[in-house]
Amino acid sequence: MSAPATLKATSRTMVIDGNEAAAWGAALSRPDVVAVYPITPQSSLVEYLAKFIAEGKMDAELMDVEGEHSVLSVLHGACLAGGRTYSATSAQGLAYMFEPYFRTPGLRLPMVVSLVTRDSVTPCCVWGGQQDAMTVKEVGWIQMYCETQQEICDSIPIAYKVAEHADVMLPVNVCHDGNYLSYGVARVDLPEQEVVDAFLGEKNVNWHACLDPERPMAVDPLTGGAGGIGPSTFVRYRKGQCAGMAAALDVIVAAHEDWGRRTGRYWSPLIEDYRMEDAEVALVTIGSMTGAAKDAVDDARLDGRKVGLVKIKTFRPFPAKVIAKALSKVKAVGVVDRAVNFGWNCGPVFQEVLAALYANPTRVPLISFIGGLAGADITPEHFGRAIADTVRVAAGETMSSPIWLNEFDQ
Amino acid sequence: MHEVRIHGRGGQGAVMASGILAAALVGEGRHVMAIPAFGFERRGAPVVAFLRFDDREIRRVTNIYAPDTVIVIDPTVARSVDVFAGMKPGGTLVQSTKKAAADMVLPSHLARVALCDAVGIAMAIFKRPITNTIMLGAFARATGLVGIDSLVAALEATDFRDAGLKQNIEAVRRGFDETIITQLAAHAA
Amino acid sequence: MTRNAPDNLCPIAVNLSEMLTGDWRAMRPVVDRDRCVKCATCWLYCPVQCITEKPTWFDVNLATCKGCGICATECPHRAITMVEETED
Amino acid sequence: CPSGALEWGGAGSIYNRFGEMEDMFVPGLAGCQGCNSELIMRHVMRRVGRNSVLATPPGCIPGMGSVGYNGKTGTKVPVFHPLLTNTASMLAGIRRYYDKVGRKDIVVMALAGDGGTVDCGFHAVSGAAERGEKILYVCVDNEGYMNTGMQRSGATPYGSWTSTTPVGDKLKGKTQDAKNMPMIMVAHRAAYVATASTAYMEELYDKLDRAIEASFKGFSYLHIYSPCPTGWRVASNKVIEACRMSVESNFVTLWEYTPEAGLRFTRSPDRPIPVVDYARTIGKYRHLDADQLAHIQAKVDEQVALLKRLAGEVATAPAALAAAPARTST
Repeated sequence: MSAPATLKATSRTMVIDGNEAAAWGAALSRPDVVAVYPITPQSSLVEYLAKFIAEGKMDAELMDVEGEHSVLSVLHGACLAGGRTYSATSAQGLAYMFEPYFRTPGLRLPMVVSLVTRDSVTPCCVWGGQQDAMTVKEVGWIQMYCETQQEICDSIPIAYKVAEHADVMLPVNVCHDGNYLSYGVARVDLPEQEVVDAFLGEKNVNWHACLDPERPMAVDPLTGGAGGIGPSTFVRYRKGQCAGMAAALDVIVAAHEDWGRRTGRYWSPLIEDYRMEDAEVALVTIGSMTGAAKDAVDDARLDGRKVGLVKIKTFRPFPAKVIAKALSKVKAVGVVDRAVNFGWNCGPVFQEVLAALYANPTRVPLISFIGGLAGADITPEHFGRAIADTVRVAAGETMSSPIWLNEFDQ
Repeated sequence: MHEVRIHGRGGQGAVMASGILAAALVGEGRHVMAIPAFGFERRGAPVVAFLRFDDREIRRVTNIYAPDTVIVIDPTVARSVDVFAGMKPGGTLVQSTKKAAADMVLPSHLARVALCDAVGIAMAIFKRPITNTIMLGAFARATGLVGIDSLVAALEATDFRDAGLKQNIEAVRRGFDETIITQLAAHAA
Repeated sequence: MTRNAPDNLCPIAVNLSEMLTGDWRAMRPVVDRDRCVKCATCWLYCPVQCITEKPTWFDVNLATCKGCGICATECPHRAITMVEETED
Repeated sequence: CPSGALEWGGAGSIYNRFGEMEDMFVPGLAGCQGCNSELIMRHVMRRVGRNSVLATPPGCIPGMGSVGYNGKTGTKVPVFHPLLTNTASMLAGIRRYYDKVGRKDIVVMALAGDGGTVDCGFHAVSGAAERGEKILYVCVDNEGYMNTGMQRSGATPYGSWTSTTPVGDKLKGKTQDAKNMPMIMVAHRAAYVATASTAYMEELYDKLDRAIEASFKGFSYLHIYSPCPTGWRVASNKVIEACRMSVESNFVTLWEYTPEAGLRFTRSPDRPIPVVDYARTIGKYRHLDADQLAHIQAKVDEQVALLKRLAGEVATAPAALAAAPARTST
């Protein structure tokens, strides 16, 4: 999405950081229950929520509980009772939340939780990185990664629209990079409340499973073991979860399209192509690193190199088909990650892109770049190096990978 | 694109100043990206904040390594931090100090210095050395890149925990009025 | 709650279990109607709540009685004895 | 009494009041023969009734089929498995939402084992109590993880055999005392805290009345001791007898607390029988030697002394304050 050259500020214009943008996105979505617990670099986000509720800007029940495990647990209860729910977490908080976190998609609870992404200990570190979010990519939550503060604000209502869609009914993590987006300040135009209300429509989050004396039922009865109908029952629900994930791809596209029609802001729902028409090599990026990468692509284009870029917005479900198509004509791909896939000794996004490209008839070389760990800055110069390496790989050179972009930063 | 780096100490509001400046620039139709350097902002420890603005969309969400302007809101932080690091030739220094330009050791590629006794003004207004908004006035005076009215409008939209709006408006105006600009010889053309 | 949930969403159950535990017993309580004064002690302590009230005595619902023997032990009037279940 | 005369007495009066009320569980629950937890569940929910939401965290209570099995439920009210660790939190979320939408008359409650309460679910119970979440939390204390094969929990008493505190040449049962959860709840100044035993059912019903009422005002905690015939090595028919002796020996004390009235005994702890008489009836204590028994007796005496001080202080404090002359510091 590109913005006009100059923008007139309006009464809905704010100049805020990503955490506040997320809090506004949440407030505009009118959750009934919000649970909070602080963790760097998410803390100011929950402070904003508490402030909004204290000031009456947000009519939600504020549950300031004793830890992330309970943050998600109180939301499970509230959601099963019929409430729309929101929270945010990061890194160690996400790790502590894992037990109810794993359960959320199985219960098909359509909640939205912002992940303010951060590197996880150890080594001890409180700075940005995407290791937390990437570590939970197999758990069954939808994951969308934002590039700008405005996109954070807009993506939260979009996430509710996706989560609560009858064909999906899955929880969504709206991810934004710790530090660079969480604390970075930029212009955000708040959508009008009526626009968000009309976009989200009627709320109905527990039609499928509820804890209500007016409709008594057992939620999550024990599934029997081998030698009975237990395992086949279990498979039916697991397949249902997969079907929800698969259905989410189209729902995500439609929700972004709908949002664009109402607000004029058309965010790329699954992936964004940048200068890919005639590109011979491509970078793949995710999150807030993308802007600097686009600047580097422009610089390379000025030098006569045909470089393009594919940004991933939706990482779960993985949009394998559109990625395979977008990268079907290049001669080499460089994937830039802000996290590590330990088992494969590469970046996790790299591993996913590699798998997606197996569908293409032509085999192209891929190279894994890992940067931005522990809050490191991935500058246009770093991306320039990644482009140069990818061009060399396209020309037939072999290169050992991963390449750690900040390895020699001082 | 114009890039600004703000140096201060934890508790002095360097990060808040970058947010206020960002809001003022947005009010003038600019595109802005302001990022604090990430540290533990303990009271007294050196702090850095970055801000870039442009008439075109800004895409990079990165730190600033070659600032056009450096704002130093604390008179002594330059003892422990190289405030001129990476500065572009022809750049501007906006410094809180009681000194005159002639008494300062400045890098040769600097084009302009704007000096303001921000602590003196702050003690008069706040009874405490809070210099951040004063130095925004100094920046406006030194560069002409933001209007004083826009700064005042941005202040009006800011939540101040420790000081009043009126005091801060006075601070930004006095910072603007009481800043002394010196064009350095090498670049005086 | 505007639609029926498909059976591959969240595991839920709305129908009651029909399991009965009467076949767990090795010993069966037998009530001496003459001794029973309807004090309800057996009812009070029966874990499966299988004691049923009759006109002049309390009896046992053998469809669910597990044969724990608490009723016989607790009966203050020794009106209940545990007897061995027959094999057929 | 609808038909025929009932002997007047404790059991009869409860039957008259609650006999006609609906058993909220299916007739067939797979609790062990003589299961005291099943007895507690059925009586508690008979009193609570249909306008409730029930959490049964992993353990014997759902294990016997209350949340159901293979697509059938064992309970007539909305029931769910929370995680072992998050019962009080899930309930708090349910309550807050219903309060927000004006449905304030629903009893939001747990029937939870001791493991999920005093061990890994403790943070959630403590947090909910600290915040004064309006829920009824019933802890069914069978002194260990009986459902998974009798492992020790923080509520397992000193000396007890469990499958993880076995008896051998080097170790002879649990070497630490039980965590006193009801007292911890008192320290949280919960809206209501009480202990109860199924041997004293009238009292249990009275406490339930007060606990339910308190659960609309704040965190309401009822701790019910529940001997496990299987895990404790007690004959199925002797379970109520075990309950009775645990109370008569002061191994279990019966009391209740509110922040307003303080702590009071609901059954006098005076003239107890020796703890050894109780321990001899319980198979898991069969191995205890004289020193271990003396340790248990000493802990029981210490506990009663502490409770008496608390009960006495609260009872006399207002009068004492009124009577005391005004003092100035010197």
